[in-house]
Amino acid sequence: MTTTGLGMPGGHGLDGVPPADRPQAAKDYRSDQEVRWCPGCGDYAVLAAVQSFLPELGLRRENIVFISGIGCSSRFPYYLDTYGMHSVHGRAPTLATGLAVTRPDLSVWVVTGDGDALSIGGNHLVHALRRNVNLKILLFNNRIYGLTKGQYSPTSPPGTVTRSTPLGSVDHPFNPVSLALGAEATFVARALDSDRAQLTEVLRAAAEHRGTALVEIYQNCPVFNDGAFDAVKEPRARVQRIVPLRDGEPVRFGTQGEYGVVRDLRGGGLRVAPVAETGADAVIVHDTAADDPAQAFALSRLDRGDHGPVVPVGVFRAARRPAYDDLVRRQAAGSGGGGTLRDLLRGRDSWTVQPHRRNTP
Amino acid sequence: MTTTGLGMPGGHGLDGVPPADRPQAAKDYRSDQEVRWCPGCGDYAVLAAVQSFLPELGLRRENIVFISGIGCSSRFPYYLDTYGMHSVHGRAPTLATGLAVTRPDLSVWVVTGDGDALSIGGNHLVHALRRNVNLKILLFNNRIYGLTKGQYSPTSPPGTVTRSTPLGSVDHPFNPVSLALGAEATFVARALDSDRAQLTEVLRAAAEHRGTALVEIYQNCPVFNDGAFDAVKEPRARVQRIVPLRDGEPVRFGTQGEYGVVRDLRGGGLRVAPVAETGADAVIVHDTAADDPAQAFALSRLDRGDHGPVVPVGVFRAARRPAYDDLVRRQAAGSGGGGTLRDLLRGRDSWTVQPHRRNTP
Amino acid sequence: MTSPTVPRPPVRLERVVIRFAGDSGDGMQLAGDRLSADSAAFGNDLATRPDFPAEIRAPQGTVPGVSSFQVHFADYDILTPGDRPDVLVAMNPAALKANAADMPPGATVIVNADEFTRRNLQRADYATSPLQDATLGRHVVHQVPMSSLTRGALAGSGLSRKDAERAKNMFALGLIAWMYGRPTAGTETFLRRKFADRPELAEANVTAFRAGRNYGETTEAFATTYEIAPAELPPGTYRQITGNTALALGLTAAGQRAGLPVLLGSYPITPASDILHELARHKEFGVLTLQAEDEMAGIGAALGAAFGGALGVTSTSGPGLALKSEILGLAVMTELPLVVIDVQRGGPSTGLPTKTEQSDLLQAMHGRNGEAPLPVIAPRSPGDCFDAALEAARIALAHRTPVLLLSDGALANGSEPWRIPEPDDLPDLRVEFATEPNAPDGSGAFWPYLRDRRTLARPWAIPGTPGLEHRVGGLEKADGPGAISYDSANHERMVRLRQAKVDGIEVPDAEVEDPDGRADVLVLGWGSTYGPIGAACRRLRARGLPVAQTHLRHLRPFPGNLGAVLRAYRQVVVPEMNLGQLAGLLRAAYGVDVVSRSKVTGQPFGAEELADALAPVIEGEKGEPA
Amino acid sequence: MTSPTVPRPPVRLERVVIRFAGDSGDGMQLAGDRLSADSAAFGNDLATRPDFPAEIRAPQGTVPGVSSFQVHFADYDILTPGDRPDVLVAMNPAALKANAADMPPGATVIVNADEFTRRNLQRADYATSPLQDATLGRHVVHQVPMSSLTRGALAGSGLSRKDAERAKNMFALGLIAWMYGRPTAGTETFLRRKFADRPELAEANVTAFRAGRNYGETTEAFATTYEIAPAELPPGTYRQITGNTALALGLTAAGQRAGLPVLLGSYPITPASDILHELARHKEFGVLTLQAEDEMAGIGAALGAAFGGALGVTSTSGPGLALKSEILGLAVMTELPLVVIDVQRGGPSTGLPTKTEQSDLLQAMHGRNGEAPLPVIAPRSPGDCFDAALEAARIALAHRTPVLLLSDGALANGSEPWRIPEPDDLPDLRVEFATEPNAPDGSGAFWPYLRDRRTLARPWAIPGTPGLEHRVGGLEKADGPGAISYDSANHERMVRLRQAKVDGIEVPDAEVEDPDGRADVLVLGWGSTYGPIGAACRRLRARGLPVAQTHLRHLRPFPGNLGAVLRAYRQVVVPEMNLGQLAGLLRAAYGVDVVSRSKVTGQPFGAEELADALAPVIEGEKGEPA
Ligand SMILES: Cc1ncc(C[n+]2csc(CCOP(=O)(O)OP(=O)(O)O)c2C)c(N)n1
Ligand SMILES: Cc1ncc(C[n+]2csc(CCOP(=O)(O)OP(=O)(O)O)c2C)c(N)n1
Ligand code: SF4
Ligand code: SF4
Ligand SMILES: [Mg+2]
Ligand SMILES: [Mg+2]
Repeated sequence: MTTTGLGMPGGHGLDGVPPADRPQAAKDYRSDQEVRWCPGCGDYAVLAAVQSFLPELGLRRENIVFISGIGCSSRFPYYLDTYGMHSVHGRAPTLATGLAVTRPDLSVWVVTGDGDALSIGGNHLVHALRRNVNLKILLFNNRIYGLTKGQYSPTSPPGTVTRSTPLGSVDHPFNPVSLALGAEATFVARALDSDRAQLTEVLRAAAEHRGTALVEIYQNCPVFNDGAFDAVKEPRARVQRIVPLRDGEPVRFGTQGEYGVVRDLRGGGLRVAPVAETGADAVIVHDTAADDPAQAFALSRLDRGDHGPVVPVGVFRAARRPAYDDLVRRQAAGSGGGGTLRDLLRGRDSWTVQPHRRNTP
Repeated sequence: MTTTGLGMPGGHGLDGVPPADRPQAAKDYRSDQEVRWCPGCGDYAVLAAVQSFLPELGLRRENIVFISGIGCSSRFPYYLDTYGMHSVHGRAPTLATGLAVTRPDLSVWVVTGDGDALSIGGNHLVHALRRNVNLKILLFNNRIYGLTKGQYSPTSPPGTVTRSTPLGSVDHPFNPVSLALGAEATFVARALDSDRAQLTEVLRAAAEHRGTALVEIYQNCPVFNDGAFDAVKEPRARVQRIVPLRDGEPVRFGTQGEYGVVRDLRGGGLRVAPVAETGADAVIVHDTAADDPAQAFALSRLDRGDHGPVVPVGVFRAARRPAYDDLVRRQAAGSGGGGTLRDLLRGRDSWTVQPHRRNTP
Repeated sequence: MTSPTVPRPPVRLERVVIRFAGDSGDGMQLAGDRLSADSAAFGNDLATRPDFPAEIRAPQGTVPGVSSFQVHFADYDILTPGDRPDVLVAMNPAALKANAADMPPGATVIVNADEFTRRNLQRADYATSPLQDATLGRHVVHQVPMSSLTRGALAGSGLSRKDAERAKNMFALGLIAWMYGRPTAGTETFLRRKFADRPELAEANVTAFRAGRNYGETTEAFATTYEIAPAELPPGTYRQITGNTALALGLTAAGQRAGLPVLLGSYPITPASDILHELARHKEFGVLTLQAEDEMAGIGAALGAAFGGALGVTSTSGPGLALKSEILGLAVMTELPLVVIDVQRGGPSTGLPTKTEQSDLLQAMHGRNGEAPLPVIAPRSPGDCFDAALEAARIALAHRTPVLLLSDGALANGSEPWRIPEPDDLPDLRVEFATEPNAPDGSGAFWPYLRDRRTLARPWAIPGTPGLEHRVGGLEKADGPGAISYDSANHERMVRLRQAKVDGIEVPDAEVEDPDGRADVLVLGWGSTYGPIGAACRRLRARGLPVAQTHLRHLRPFPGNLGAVLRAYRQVVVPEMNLGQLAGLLRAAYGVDVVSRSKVTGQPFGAEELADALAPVIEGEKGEPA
Repeated sequence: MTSPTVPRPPVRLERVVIRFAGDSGDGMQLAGDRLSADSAAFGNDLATRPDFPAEIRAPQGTVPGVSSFQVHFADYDILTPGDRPDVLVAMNPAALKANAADMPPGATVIVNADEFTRRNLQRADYATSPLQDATLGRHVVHQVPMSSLTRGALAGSGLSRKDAERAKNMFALGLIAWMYGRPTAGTETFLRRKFADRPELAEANVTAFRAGRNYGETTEAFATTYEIAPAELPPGTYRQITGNTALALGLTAAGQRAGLPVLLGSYPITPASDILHELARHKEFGVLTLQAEDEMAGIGAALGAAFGGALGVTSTSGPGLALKSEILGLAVMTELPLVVIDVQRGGPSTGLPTKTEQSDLLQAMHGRNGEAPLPVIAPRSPGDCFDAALEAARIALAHRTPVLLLSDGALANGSEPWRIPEPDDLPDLRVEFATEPNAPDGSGAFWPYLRDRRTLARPWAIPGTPGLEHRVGGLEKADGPGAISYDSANHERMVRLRQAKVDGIEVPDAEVEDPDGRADVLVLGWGSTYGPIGAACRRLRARGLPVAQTHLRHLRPFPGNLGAVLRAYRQVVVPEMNLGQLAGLLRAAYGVDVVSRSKVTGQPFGAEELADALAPVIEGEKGEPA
């Protein structure tokens, strides 16, 4: 994977970040801190996937920064031997933005949870996405607040019984992919904690993307929301429910690809149909680079937040748009440099008082 | 317009709000405060439209509440003779939510600006939308911060030169309609300050909707962003650029309806085409009630935030989903009422200390 | 197995402190809770202190993962959960390690011997087994293979080995229950209720509990049992209550007594979340809870509801209070009733989320832009949280002001027996909404900022009231009519009126406890230090050192007699779990030279520790500053 | 038209205070700005005070819509924009109404007579015309039909009537320029530059300006002109500067002197926005500005940049500071350099956004959860904002701490001549980033919380530095290694270390000004009250009342000698634009009995008013508290 380039808008996500001088292994990214999640927590799987993926980027460890908010998942940076910051609840994207704008030589990652990113931190998330700051955001979605011991979150399905909703929640949840696309995201993907290969693929695509990349990771919380994703993870269900998205390919799934996603001419969106009925030509072809996010959005609606009827995973959108931080730097670079501090302080309307002048009050 | 009903999810927006006992006129809604916007400000037109629309609702003035944030537009409540609160920057939806949940007998309106709603207040806006609280949100979008004297806003097009962006802004803007649809909004509409009839029609639809209704109003700020909407307001341009959305009708526009919105089979979204070329059947039919917001979203992308190529106005979406406040109240109503405070305080594990027992320390 | 022994008569004790410690997953909180409940039911006075890590479940077997629960029960009225445990139940080496330093010489240690494996010792950073070396030389050590005994008891239950072992906390509880003659019916009923939908687990837990008791009875090692007689508590009906539950019940009662709906807008945060959890269960009492998207939304919803005539409440901890600052200012400006609860935890920033501290006092006082005064009150014990909630609601409703209630982690999760009040004895909090125009010029207009002459409160005119339509907001208001005013003189007047309104709130005088009237040193505290300060004063008096104690509930405004009280003593000492925040406020307000004794460890003061710190001040030369 | 008159010699004055007042749309700020610039160029010392409504443009002709600009210029070094105008230019009845009360007897009033129509009088709530009744009896009134004269002068310019009339502010300026012998080239150049792309407007404004001068020269009514000689200012090159511009330049200079990029993360808010506007223009000096989505994002970005090795800055006003509280706490915990600017305005809540106040001092000190100390400093005059910005950056960088700089509305928009420093004379702010592992055990590990022994600052190890990879965050840190620590003793140590670090920052001693050394009363202030207090002290001394003055730049930590200074005086008086916030802090810190003199009107103290308030204290019996 290349780490050189022009650092210009629309380039590679790692342009400007210096390459490593030696090959690395997953263990190079393990910090000396003991990992403190509950046994069986999905966070372990994601950590392992990231640790074995990072060497692939070929960067120097010191040029990688992970910034997190607050939540179980937000402990992530402690376990990675890179630079890191465990900030405050919901605001990691703001710190990451300030860092990315001033340091084009760093690869900046944000780790956040469904509460951190979508409840208290919703505003910063949507603004990072619209600005398209060169950040990679990993959103651990366990559909629950883990760290505060199990309240429902903005991604919990209606009716979720938790300590704060003894009679079941009544809120309609966000679909993080739809929300991101509505917020002008240039890169949105979804992955499962339990599928290392697919998660790694998505991480790779995110790292390559220049701009904000949002990766929603379905993450199991065995303690407070066990099995939240079983409906799509359970091996048999999986084939029938998971729609793998592959750029440039028709969107088909099922044991033999017997289902396809086709246009829903009544509703105006997309629907699932047996390919035998619709014919292969009716199946839409996935185009991550499309300028118009409409089809990616329509795909995101196949999962209505309740896994039903099917859940697309993979990269929904990976479109090109100049990254905010590149534009800021380009503007700064283009604004000359002729002036001296002396001139600046002097301004345009100065006058001089000569030593010899004297007046009396 | 009826104001009775069951107050049940999916009902009329004004169910539960008692009707007026006498007919009203616009002047009934004028407060004694002098209006303090700049001469020519678009806010005047919206105020006039609202003041002449409110009597039509047939409500008692005292059962109407307008809550605003901070900004020029947020002075709105002072000029209406209803109950009102001019709160803090960006957080009006939170106050409105608390009020709506506890007071089903009120018609609650939020007035906000593009900075108020989408910059500092973005999080509260998206949460109100996903919850579907029975609020009507009027978003005055002048694509500028008026009150703080003209900085660019999250809806300003890239390159906007303002006092805070002397070399032009580099942020990609939000499209408020797309953002709202991504945030699970049940009702989203767009109107122009300069078209009283269309604005009134949209206000009417919003008032009827049970749940959160977001109305984006293009509003001219003659002082800091004059003419921001001239491209679509100017009479000749208008016919070619404005796409009026009408439920159940094909989406056509132009002097003779010679243009239509059709599916863009390559990009997966929608595009504009001469009907003569595509045939009338290819033109999509607008369905505000569609469960799937995909088509409404695709429509919102016709305006890419820069009026180009065309700008749909009217109701994008008006779908049914139970309102949060109704659900909260229903849950409360259903949770019995048998218990007494005495029993509650006593709990399940109490014991009694008799007067006669004595021990020594 | 040892053979059955003839029971010996139990030894009488006044009090005992027992601490259960184990892994976060070992169920120590439950064991402690049940010991408390059974002791309460038995009639002891008691106080508890849970302590757990900030992680949900830190790595098994490590010191950071240790969770503990301390119970202090006695035959007299006690004030604290106890300084140091007389008995430590350690479920693994890490639990022993984490707690060993707290035990006084002679204390009893009961360990789950099964867990003292090489691997576990390593995880707890023990080079050699503390059961074999000199580590526990000064303690009475009982090695009980709790895991295997529990598994044994459950052989044939059909449970997996792992599930069976899970019940070992109940084994430990059974053993302690036997040693201290605790009633058992309560716990058995509780277990059957808790596991109602999994009867096999209910039976397994009951069996383990009984096995623990039987083990005590049949083992020579535990030859002695103890008796702690019921305490002489004022007659009445009692329950055990934590501070958070008491706050929630107090707020519910306040709504009922005010005849108003209650809206809690809250975002979860440790250690305040349980207030939300508890209130979420009281919908039938007109309490609505809204889990907001963040702290601003929580207080915003509460304030919106208050505008509509509800009792608006928001609950949080320090970082959340910081986020509420701006809207708190709006509440001050709009002069609407609001109760804001801050359950303080260790700071700054995320700090020590599960530990206790009193370091948000100055934030509560001053954490808003501009001159934005509001009343601040603090409860002193878990049960007192109930009364404090009612008092906060009373002030908020009567004076139309946000009120800040400062609880803390020790109160929130600590528990004590609480004498349940009769609802009719609770204060009457009814308010009158404005219904008529009030303009003094008789114009028939409504002036939302025309103040009550006595309280300086403005009228509460809620939407739905015809003729009183008006607008409020955060810009300065004209005194009286309430329209926006940029007038200089008006602003000055309003700033001073808002201050005067808060300063003029009537609060009870500070009461000083000085049993023999000989003290010339006053110890003054606020909040959860009440117990340790009281216990320390008892100890000091027992040592022959006279000392006076007063404890503040009202921190703003201060009690009217406070200046006089402070000046009546040679020396005033203020122990606080911060760097001396109240001490500074007292100096600023009264110009008296108070001495601050502060502790900022995330742990409450110990009574003995505090007594030792206070003694030199009292022993200092009379008439001279100590 | 009157006939030309022979010019009389101008009358010499030491000083004059001129106030332009008109509708928000009348261009009064511009007129005032130009008068200041021309006076500065002439060599007078000067100070200015703009005052405008919170609305962008309130309804024309009404009192709330009045905007004004006051200029004080003199032939000696002055300290304030002046208490009361010697000359009021009132462009309409509302402007007269809004300002009439401020004029001392004998003051000159120049009104735009064209605007005194029935309709405008009504709008300003005048029952009869003040030009006809006794209202202005004690003033010298000049009725000048400025609108029609301006229109007349521009007849034939091709401009519409409305556009032509717009230039009447330049007519007014021209008249004043003539009366006070101001140079005119500056304004003419300025106008041609400002309207470079609309030359017809440039010419129209220049013509109107000249017409105003000619009107003065040719009218008998203005027979007298005045001369105010240049002031004896220290030699050097000067410019006129507002506080906000000075802050922005100071920050830019700080970045240059530190050799670091500057990142300002800011959300617009009155009266702080101009800092963002100004800094947005200095990209070539390595200054990046990020208009954030809200205040949290602003400080978050600044802190993120600081983590990366930039000088992070965030600017706001009171309500915004409230929102930044939580992240400020994180900055305290992570011990990263950060400059936080609060340009204070009238509070609480939205308050009086365009007025000045000093009421955020306690918020700055205490508005965070937990014990979260940070240094607080305040500039004393517009030009001093430059030095204060450098000082804030110095402390932040050298001590690795967020620093709060408290400016206010009066400083922000007020202006004065500022002697431009040579860049090389500015302090050297270079910092050393950590580059090597530092673990004292020689393990080769990096300890991010190993402190510098002298400053207690921790190392600043920025990403990109090999071998120093580490993690920071808001949870309590182990002293030294910096890993998360829940240890009680460690927490106590860290809380006290953070406090000691701030307490130990070296700041210059407080300097007392007491010209004849006879004073036994000390007047102590902070921030923008420097001017009025200094002017009041001059007046008092002129009245024969000795008084000492000291002014604090450093509010936390206080100067080392402050306690001694305070105790050296019989009485200390603290004038503040709040309810006595600094006074309370001094009482708490030093146990001295300071007297607070506060004013909370949204307006600065007047020198005369303050002198009158101080005089009784000084006149009080020696040796007795006043
Ligand atoms: C300002 C603030 N408010 C609330 C909290 C309490 N809090 C910590 S994490 C969290 C939510 C965690 O949920 P999520 O982001 O989904 O992370 P998870 O623990 O599930 O990984 C909350 C409410 C906090 N730390 N700070
Ligand atoms: C907490 C806070 N931050 C910033 C401000 C300053 N402020 C007031 S209104 C506003 C933006 C106004 O823009 P918009 O919402 O678009 O309203 P408009 O004035 O354009 O109608 C800002 C930044 C404030 N009042 N409060
Ligand atoms: S609570 Fe859930 S999310 Fe948190 S560490 Fe435990 S299993 Fe993981
Ligand atoms: S600044 Fe713009 S938006 Fe504000 S009142 Fe004036 S014209 Fe209207
Ligand atoms: Mg979660
Ligand atoms: Mg706007």
